[in-house]
Amino acid sequence: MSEIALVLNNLEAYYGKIHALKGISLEVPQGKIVTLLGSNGAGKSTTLKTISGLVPAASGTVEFYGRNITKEKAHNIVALGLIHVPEGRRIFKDLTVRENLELGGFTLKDEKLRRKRVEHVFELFPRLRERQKQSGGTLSGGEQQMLAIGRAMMTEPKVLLLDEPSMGLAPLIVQEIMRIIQQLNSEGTTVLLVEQNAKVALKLAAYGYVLETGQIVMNGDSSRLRQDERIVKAYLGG
Amino acid sequence: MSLYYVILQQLINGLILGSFYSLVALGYSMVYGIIKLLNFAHGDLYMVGAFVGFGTLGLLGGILGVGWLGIAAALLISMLAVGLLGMLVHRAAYQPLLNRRAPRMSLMITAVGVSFTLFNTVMVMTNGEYETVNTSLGYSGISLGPVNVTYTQIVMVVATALLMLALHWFIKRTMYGKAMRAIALDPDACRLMGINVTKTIGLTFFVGSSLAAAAGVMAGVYYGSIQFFMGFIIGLKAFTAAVIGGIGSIPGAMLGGLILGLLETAGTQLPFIGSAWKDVFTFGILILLLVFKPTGILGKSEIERM
Amino acid sequence: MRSHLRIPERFSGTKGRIVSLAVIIILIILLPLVANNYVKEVITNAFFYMILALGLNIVIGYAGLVDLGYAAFFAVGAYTTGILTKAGLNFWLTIPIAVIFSLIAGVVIGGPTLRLRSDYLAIVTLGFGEITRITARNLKITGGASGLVGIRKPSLFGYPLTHSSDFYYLFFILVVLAAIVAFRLHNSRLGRAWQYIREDEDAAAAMGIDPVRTKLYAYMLGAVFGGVAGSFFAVKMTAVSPETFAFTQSAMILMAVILGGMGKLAGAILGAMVLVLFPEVFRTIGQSRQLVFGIVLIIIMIFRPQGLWPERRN
Amino acid sequence: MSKKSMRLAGGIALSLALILSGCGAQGGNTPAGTGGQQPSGGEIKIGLPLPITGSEATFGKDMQNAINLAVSQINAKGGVDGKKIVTVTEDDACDPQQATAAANKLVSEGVVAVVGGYCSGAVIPTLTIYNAKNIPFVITAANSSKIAKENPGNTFEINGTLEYEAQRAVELFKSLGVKNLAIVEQGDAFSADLARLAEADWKATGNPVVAHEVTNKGEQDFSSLVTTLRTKKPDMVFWTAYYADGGLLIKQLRQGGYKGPITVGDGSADPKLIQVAGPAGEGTYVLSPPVASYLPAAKQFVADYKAQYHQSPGDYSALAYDGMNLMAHALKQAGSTDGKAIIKALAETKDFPGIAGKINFTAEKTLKGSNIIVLQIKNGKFTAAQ
Amino acid sequence: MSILEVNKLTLRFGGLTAVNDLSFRLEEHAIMSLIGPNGAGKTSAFNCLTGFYKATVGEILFLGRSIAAEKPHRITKMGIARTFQNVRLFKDMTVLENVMSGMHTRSSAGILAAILRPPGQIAEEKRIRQVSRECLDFVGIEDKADRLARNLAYGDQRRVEWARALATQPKLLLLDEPAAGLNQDEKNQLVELIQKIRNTLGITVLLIEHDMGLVMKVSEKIVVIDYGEKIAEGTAEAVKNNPRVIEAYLGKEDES
Repeated sequence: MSEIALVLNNLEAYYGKIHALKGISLEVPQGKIVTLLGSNGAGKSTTLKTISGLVPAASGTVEFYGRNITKEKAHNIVALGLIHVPEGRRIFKDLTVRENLELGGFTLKDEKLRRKRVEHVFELFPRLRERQKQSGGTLSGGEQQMLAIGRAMMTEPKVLLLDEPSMGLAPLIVQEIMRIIQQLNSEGTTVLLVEQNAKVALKLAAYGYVLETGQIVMNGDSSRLRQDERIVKAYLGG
Repeated sequence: MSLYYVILQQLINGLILGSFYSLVALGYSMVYGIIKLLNFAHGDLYMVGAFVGFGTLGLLGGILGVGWLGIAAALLISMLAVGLLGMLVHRAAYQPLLNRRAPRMSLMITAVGVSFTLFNTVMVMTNGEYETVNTSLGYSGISLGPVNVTYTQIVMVVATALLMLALHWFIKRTMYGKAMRAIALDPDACRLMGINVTKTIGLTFFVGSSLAAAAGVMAGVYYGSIQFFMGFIIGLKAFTAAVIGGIGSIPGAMLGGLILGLLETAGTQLPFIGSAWKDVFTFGILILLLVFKPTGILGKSEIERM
Repeated sequence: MRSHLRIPERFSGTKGRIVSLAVIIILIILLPLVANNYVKEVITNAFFYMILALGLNIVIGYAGLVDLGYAAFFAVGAYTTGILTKAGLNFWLTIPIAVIFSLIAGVVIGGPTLRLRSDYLAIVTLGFGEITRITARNLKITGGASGLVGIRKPSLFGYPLTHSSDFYYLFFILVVLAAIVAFRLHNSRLGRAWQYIREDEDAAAAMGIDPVRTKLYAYMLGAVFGGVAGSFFAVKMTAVSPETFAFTQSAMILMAVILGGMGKLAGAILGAMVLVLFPEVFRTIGQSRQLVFGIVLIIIMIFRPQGLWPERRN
Repeated sequence: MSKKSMRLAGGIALSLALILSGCGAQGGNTPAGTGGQQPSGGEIKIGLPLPITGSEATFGKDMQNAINLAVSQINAKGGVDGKKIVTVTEDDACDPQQATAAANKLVSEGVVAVVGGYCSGAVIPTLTIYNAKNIPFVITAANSSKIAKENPGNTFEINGTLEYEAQRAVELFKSLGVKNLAIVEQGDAFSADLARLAEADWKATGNPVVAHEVTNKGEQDFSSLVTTLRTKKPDMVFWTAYYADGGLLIKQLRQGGYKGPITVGDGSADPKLIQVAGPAGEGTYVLSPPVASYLPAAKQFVADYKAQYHQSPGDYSALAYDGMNLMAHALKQAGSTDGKAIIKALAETKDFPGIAGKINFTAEKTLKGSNIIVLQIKNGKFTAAQ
Repeated sequence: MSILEVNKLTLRFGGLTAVNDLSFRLEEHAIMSLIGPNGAGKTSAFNCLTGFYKATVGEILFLGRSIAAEKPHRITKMGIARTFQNVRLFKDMTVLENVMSGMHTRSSAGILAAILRPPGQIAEEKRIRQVSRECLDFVGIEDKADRLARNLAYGDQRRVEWARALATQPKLLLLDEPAAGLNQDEKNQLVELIQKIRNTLGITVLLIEHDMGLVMKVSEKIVVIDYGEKIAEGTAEAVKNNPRVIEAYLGKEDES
């Protein structure tokens, strides 16, 4: 029986003066991949930012394993085991690959453990080991995405929020990233995946929510959503 | 004096002056690096540091003496106190603006306000008086022909170098140092790593301000006289030094300080320039340097505007 | 729908603005009848800073360029007029010459440095400001460290300008002229080009706007405002000395612009007023007034980071 | 939008009201355009334009203290013709613009006379403001040669002019057998003037000035300057600026191996010079204004000052004290608070016994004769040089 | 005749070669696409064409004139307009003011005209506004002219950018990933718009795009680059079936 890792209850948020989230409710069961679809500006990224504490919630709640984290500061949420990999990867371009990973493990108090986890990430992504002394900015787009995910894995989070991991990547690389996400999930990480590329996302996820102008307009099992005519027309390219 | 000795002596002079500039420029550059703020109050923290050191020396002088032991204690206490003051300034004056994502110019003007406040507080408290720092340090030292270096000068330069090395280690090796560099690049991403950004910026202010305080105490001890506006000129010079080296760059600030010290020394000695025109000479070189290397010597080339 | 609603709204806004502006202008014109010399002096000083703030606002507010050495332009104007009137030239004839010299100064400072990033521009302008001051201090023609004294006050159509009220009105007229010129520049092809560059230089270049030339124009026009203000300053004070053009002076003018609200004409005027009036209002507290000023400055910035009257449209 | 403009209009009106009321209380009810107002309630109001903020604040406060001490003594003895003297200090911050505002403020507050003035640059633009209302001005410190040139007639300088000081310096150097002179100034009007005059006078004696250097105020490191000076091999280094930086220069000259004599100008004649310079200061010659502590006539003043303010009088305290007393004397002589009468009384001053020496004026209304004395630092103390 | 001719264009940053020996021709009135995997050097090539980067080696001829050494604003004036990959509007200005920026090179008022406002200047201002409104009308957002650019939906912001580029009255329009962030509906409209720009205004169009569907639909010619080098060139059909393209770009994508 599966526990619910993350619950959003009627979450509202403002982005500047724009009412970006108008009451979002969704659930992410433990061990699953759930995807959040929608066109640009629908509020997908804002949803993730509100969960991770970058954007304050105006009302509603975020519960993480039953604990209300709506008002927690971003850095405290990380320590609880909820990690957000932001859109555009946001790696530290002037820092080396290894330093990027170390910072991912900032909340770890034990230096040895941190070193061990870096090794673990290198096992996951051998290409990062080759480039550990290079600065992050010199990596290719795909490698940067790997680094971003690897950095998030440093604390071995219970839940991973991924924002557009396929953005700007060529199809071949997208496939590799998706394979990695699947692998992490199979090892036990729960994933909330935001994607533009609905085709890819629905293939990976068990369940999907569709967001339009700050509201959930549709949800269901991925297989069902993939068949839905409206989805096909709007997001899968009819 | 032969030309050789003059050059040697002037090199030493420039080095000592430059190491003070470096120490102050470091804090300037660190704060700039992390929140892109030209902290005009930095020179005033240097001044406050000198006064705290002076006060401590007065209080502890009776117990520890006014020799190296007393000075070391004054240095540490001043670094701690001014470090905390720097954190307070950050929390009270700058962080509210950062939270509101205020324009950088406003942040700069706030810094001018902080400078005014610190400067005038000390003026009112000291009634505008000059204070004389009395120590038991003498003028003995090493003489190479006409070239003189006192032990005090040697100790000052060594202490400065040690502080810089410690800072370098802190920035490069510790997690907080790495976090500081990361915040400079992308504060939001840092929040997502579990880094308490506000606290880390506060820590940067602590470190930067305590370095300024160290320089202030050393200047007080070395020169022997302090007053409430002593931070103004060094603030401008540190800013210049930080820019010469490439603002935001820690090694750049060190290098910039030394270069500035040497340039000023050279300007004083050179014919047709002399002390009257030495600042024109220094700024002239600075402008030329920036025209040809627009980001300073060790600066990163990135394009962005205020 | 929206535009229907907007027209009357706009109209009433404009009307309200005209009325309050008229009230202010009448107040200003009538004030010397009741005020003593001190009040006139302080307000004349505020007028003077308004002209400088309007000029610097072109550089900082409109074009988004940092300038920490604006006092240099002011110095060029003041010294040009000071030297030439002492050499016997009529004051009014020195103004065009001061304009030319300020333009040249604007080109000299702007030319080589406009490709620099803002923070570097900050130090370069600061450096130029200091170079100007030190040069004035060291040269014979500028009167050295003690500067020029005994500059004669001018006369206008045979009427000698000597009273406080004369300069009060003269500077008020200058403020009005400066405001009109600044307003027109802002709402013109060039004014828009400055805004485009300030917002996104690359995008502006892609639209065919020459960033370097456009920025240079901002420096040059800012310099002219400073230069003309300097000319009048010289004859009003009858003395010019290098310390008047120190960094603190540039910082004062910069504060006026930012305190008021960058890019906004009324903001620059308001900022200059606050900056001059504040220390005067607090004269009675003596040596602490600068301390209070510092604290108030911080508080204003915390609560109004965009300035007292920012440029913001909805 | 319109609300905003109304608010602005309101704001302007409010601030105008504030300054109007700030000074209007007294200034408002006096008839504009007349000189010496009749003070009500038996008070004579005297203005003190002094630097109370900024880097010269120390000097301003020393002068303010001394003047107020003089005033309290005068009032204790019954004031001037039964009227008490009250002082109003306005900050000029050593800045011409602030000084003009301060001067106008003093005028609008109805001061009868003005005593003070420290920075020449800040004093000069204010002379005509006082003169327009026939307000006499006794300048107790500023002594740039340009003041006399700009004097519209109401101004009296009781600090010896720099011409005298430069002459005195040259006499001293000649008596010490100096040949090569090095001069160091600080780039401000006062020290640059003294340096320029001394250089001209020295060259007129047929001897060379081997170096004329400039430092910046507040700059603490003079080591490169010292090295440069040493390469010029001077027999005497003459510092024309103030004590704080002067003390540092002396110290660093000695540290840098300069062994010749050093002379400092009157801006440095302060006990703090000895404190800052420490043992390095020994033997330094000091051209001093009649500083209270070394004036036999000023013993009582020094004691009173210390009792009142718990510190020693500053450089210009004695002159400021004299200035106030001179003004009180002139008020008595004039027998009224009419500006023209006071100016006339001041101009007729004859051998006024100040603690700093007798005061007489030249035709230019500057102090007649030099009151500069030469001191030397011996055993950590100023002593009269032989 | 060809409006644009790129000969052996190479661009290096330090050790990295972003564009390598790239050559192609673009015929007048054509619609052509430049495609390639991420990091293949497409945007770098674009930046060379528009003067933002200076080519290390090579020649760029626009209407027979070499423009490789020209500055961006000069190139715009000659008649090449561009858009940016991630929309770069003047966010705090109105939509109309944004588009008016495009008219900068087609107007001339200087400092004195700004201050004195002679009749010529007033007439010119009027013309600038009118043309800008026409451009907004052309892309279909005339009704949003007075709104602040930052308050527009993403799709509309894209349109403002196109209108702004059109206002420069170009002969050649370069679009950098115009479909990024658009939904399918908006993409379909984009295709129509691109065709309308070419057909009614006679402007040649060169685009960089990721969306293969769109590229195939709209382009008459496609140039494929990988690692800065051209690996294929031809019609949509030809490129689609080119084995090198399939390997480098399409991979085994269409298994679903």
